[in-house]
Amino acid sequence: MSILITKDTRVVVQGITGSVGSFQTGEMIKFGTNIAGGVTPGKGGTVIHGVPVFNSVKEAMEGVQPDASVIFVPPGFAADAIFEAADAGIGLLVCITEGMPVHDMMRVYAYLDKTSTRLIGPNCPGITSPGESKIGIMPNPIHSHGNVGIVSRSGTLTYEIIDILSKNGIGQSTSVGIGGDPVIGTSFVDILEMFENDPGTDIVVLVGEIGGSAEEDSIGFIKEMSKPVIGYIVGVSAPPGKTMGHAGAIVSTGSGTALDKIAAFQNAGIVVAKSPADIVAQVNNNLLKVD
Amino acid sequence: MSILITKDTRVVVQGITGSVGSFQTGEMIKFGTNIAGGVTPGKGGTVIHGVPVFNSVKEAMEGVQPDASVIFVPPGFAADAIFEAADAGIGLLVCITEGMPVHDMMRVYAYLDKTSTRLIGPNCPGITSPGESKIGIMPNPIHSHGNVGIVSRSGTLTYEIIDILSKNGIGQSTSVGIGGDPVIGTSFVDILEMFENDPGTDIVVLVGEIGGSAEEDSIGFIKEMSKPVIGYIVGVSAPPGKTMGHAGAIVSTGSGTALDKIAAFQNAGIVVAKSPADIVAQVNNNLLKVD
Amino acid sequence: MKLYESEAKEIFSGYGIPIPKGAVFDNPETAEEFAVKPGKYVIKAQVLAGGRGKAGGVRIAQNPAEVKQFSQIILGMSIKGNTVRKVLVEEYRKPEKEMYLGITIDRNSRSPVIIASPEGGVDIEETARKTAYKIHREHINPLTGVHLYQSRALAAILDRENAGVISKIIQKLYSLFVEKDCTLAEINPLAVTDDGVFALDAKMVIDDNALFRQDFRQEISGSPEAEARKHGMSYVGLEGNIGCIVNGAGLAMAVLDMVKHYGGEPANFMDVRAGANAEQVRTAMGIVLSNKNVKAIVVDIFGGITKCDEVARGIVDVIAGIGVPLVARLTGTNEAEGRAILEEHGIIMASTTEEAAKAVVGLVHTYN
Amino acid sequence: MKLYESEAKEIFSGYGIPIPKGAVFDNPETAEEFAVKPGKYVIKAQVLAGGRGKAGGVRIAQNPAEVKQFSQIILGMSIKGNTVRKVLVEEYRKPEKEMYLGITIDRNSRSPVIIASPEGGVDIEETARKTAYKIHREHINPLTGVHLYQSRALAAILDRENAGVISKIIQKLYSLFVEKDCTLAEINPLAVTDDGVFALDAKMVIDDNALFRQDFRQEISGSPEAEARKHGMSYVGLEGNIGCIVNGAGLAMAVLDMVKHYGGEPANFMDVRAGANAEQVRTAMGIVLSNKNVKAIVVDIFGGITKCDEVARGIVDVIAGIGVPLVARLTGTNEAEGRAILEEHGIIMASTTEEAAKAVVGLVHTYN
Repeated sequence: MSILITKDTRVVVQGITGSVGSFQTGEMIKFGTNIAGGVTPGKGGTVIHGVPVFNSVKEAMEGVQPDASVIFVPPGFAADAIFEAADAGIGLLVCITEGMPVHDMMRVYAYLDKTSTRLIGPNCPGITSPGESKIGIMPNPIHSHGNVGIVSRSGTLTYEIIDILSKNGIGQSTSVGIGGDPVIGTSFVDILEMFENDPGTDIVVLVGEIGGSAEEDSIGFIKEMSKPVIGYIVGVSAPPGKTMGHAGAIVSTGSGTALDKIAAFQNAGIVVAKSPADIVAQVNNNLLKVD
Repeated sequence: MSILITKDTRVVVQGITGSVGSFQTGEMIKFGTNIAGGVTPGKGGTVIHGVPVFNSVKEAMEGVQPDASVIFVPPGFAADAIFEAADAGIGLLVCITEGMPVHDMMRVYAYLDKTSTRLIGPNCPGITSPGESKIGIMPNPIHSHGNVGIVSRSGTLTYEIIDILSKNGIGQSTSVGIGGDPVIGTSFVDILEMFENDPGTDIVVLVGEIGGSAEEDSIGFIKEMSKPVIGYIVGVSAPPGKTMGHAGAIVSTGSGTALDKIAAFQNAGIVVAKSPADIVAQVNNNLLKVD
Repeated sequence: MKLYESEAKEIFSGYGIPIPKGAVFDNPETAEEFAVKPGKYVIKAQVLAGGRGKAGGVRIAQNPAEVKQFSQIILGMSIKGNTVRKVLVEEYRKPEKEMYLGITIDRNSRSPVIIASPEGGVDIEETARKTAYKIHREHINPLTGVHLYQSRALAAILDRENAGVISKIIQKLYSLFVEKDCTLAEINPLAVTDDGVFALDAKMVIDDNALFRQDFRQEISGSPEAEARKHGMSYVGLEGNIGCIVNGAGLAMAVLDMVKHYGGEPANFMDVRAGANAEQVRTAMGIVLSNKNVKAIVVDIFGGITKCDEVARGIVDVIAGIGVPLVARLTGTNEAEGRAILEEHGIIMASTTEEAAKAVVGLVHTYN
Repeated sequence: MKLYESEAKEIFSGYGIPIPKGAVFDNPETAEEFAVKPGKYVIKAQVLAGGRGKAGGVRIAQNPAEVKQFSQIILGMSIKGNTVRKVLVEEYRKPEKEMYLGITIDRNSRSPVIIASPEGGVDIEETARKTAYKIHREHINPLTGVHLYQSRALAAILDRENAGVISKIIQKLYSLFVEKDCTLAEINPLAVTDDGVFALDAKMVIDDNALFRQDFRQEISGSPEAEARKHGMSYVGLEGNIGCIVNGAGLAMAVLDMVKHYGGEPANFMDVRAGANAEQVRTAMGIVLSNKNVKAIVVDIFGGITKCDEVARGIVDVIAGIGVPLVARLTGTNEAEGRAILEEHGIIMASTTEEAAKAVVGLVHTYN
């Protein structure tokens, strides 16, 4: 089993004719994703990767009834793409776009908050459920199917962890990158709750980093969970006031440090791994208990 | 019984120290309304009509836990007063203010649409439940308790109808003025639904007028109702394109005429009274059936 | 409040919506001075009434010389009772395609709605009736404003080739619609010309309730409507001969309807609002009587905040000089005192709205 | 991006937030010419670093003559490594009361938050820690903006006597916070003076992600941070001596942490982003090596879109000249090809991030 997506999830790609959108659409199709169509204003009526292109999400909705949309548009147009998809009634949005202005994202969040649309991202690698579907940009070869759920604020680091787990024979139910921006659509807790309710997930790896308090905010829920959660939090070496690559990875005025987060997890009795390799060890430890 | 308000409804008055707010507060208290306090920025700590004045609705909320608020502030400040009351968590707002810009009201409506706050008005006389409570400005002496529900877009015309009903021995469960503006918080259907579910109401009088299609939009619901509804619609003499006193009372481009509305009601088999006196006759007719 | 085309175009221009080069003139000589460049010009009467074109208020000058000539003809012309005091003279832009673009308020959805049709330049109601599928409507969430995806989709419907520039025009029109508190902002036609896309006409109606925070010209006073507004009352002139003075818009409409029901014809709608005092009643009487068709007056007051004795005092103050019969119906606050005052002066009284309406219609028939 | 105080104040002034009369100068002579009116002046170093005051970068001139003298002292001064190239000279306003007003983004509520304290002019973090009850926070719905009731309530907390004008300042500060895409807009102190309320200091931080739609000065290039940004990469200088080149911010932080874990000290954070090619890797090496403290380099690439052979080619192109040892770990897309290229050039390879970190720390200890 998996969370958020399955084989049957019908996906449209917003920005399908752009270079990244087009390349990643091909990769998703190779992975087995049910790509139903794409959207690029002005390119309606054309075909790419064997799927129809529409001028608007509304037209795509009428034409191919998608359940989800993945967004590959430039940062200045990302908010509009999200509004368009939400207004068209798409239930799951995955915004890959990096560099979206935070004011745009605050408006988007306030708007979506009152709708039934779920947004993953922005600035995220998306969602992968091995054997089911992939919405996003995680490299195809690293995944293997299993019972570990992964939720992360990071991209490459997530691939690293998925890869090392797979290489060590540990498969994943679903891997979710929730995004590295300060304001994102879906939080750790939202995803943890889905993993908790997913019969296909037995253990969860949570990958956090400096900035904000998303990790601390998830502790209360983790303590209520029936499934073990392994934490891994990076950015111990980050100096205050500097953005570490991700717009959201910044220690402001002494809060949001990695050490504070690690301490908070440990004080709550949550295992914190020291490295990707240590994640493997901790997962194995816990899987023994689960079995 | 009554809808919306009872003896126990605790009311704050926004704009309590203004001349209209103060006068009407006195009238409400005389009627038996449970006035818990008032709000006027900068006048916090004072007392008027024996109730405490607060600087903000939030302070009033903490101080006297109101269930409802009635708004007597100038048109330019009405939207802000509504936002303030809604944000403070008050469940029922009655906005008396006439002359609120329609753009303000559209923003208010879009905002409230996602909350549990109900707004009656603006540009309305409010709500009166004889024997229970009154929130608004309907004259005290005209009401009498009974089983007729009244819902109206009008002010004085509503008083006239209430008065003539009372003088003819027909009491009211609740009388609601929903307001004469083109964009209002609560529609005919909302109130009709409450009357339908109110065991204290046996028959409903709906007072409509030219402009918009609120009357036509309620026909579907009226036909489903178990209780008889008497319609009364004014503005047969209104020329197109002219605002007849109420900002919402305007026949635009041939739509929203009184004759169209009356015809729509009659075609749907809904009784339309010809005058306030005729309302009395029609109500009596139907009350015979009810009994 | 309606704006003149020239006023609306000035605002459009400030928002970057392309309009033809032009200026407003109140005499033919200065109009001629403006038209120096060779080429065609349009001369348009600046009146608030519709149907200018049919009335001859819009002319195309083939050359600058004709500008003076046509301005002379149009200035002073009367269009639906409005004397033309100003003309807008514009460089002529030949429309290759005429489209419709308007934003108004949709009462049902309680939100702004953008209306667009690739067929403009004509009566949009007509298009809506005959070929409804050519009219496109897009509702806008007032909290987020118009999204790019919305203006882009509408622009593509209007004219795919010029969709980029039209999408921007839609964004700008929406901005001014909100910022200027419009209830209508309309471009008909929005035209594709060989020189680009232009708003060839412009219509703006401002929410009267928002005038307090907008900076528009003062309404020309003198009309009974303006006079009433100045005193916080609401007046609408009608075709009949029975003057009506009522407190409350709904009750006022009910009175009019009943006058009509009994075979009379109301001369006006007049809502003196809540809390009217003697002074306001006197003013209202003056405004109603400024219509020389008035043959009788009905006053119907439901006293709540309004006190019947105050109203009665206002009536008796002027009754001697009005020269037409009057029926009064006062009920509610201080009813007895009011009735006593009227009785003293021998004024005809009714006890219900229906009685009052019936009585005043009878008076007109008797006296005429 | 941080703005200089003088830049922020210019924007404040454009929004109608009162600031003392002043101007910016890069030499003492023109500063002297500005200060003609008798009275006191403030001379403030324009640097982006905090703690100007303690460093002597803010002086009060008792008279115009002192303006030149203090400008001379401050210009050229070094504050936390930043040379002062400009001073802001302002007419002095004596603060009778110093308040704090700031707007920032609250990540938890995902909305703007206005922070206000009647005790400003000091370190607000300090106030927040010691007397939290003196700090007031008001969350703003980004779809509606700041309501009057909110600015009014905050203003009354700051200074009841001047609540009207402060409420307007809050509204204006919120407008610029949104319109200029700020992540921080701060006035500390907001001062009551005998001449009214003034923003005596001004701080603005602009969302880097929104610079594309804002019209701000170009960043002074030359710094390794700016250089990296120019090439679409992300660099942060640190105190240590191990240069780090990684693709992906999370992985880069993980590498840094592991270097530290094994007893090393990273010299930098460097995210070359996804899809980095040989050229970008060469540029990244140049930027990392511009820090003369670097004693060894670790490269850690997880190939997805990024191809390991491209990265390897970038490394071998420059490896000869770098003068410090390098450990590389490449995995993912074209891993075999990449490793083959590195092997050919005898570059030390690791197969996991941990191995790479351990190895590079070992190298530093060996070579030093």
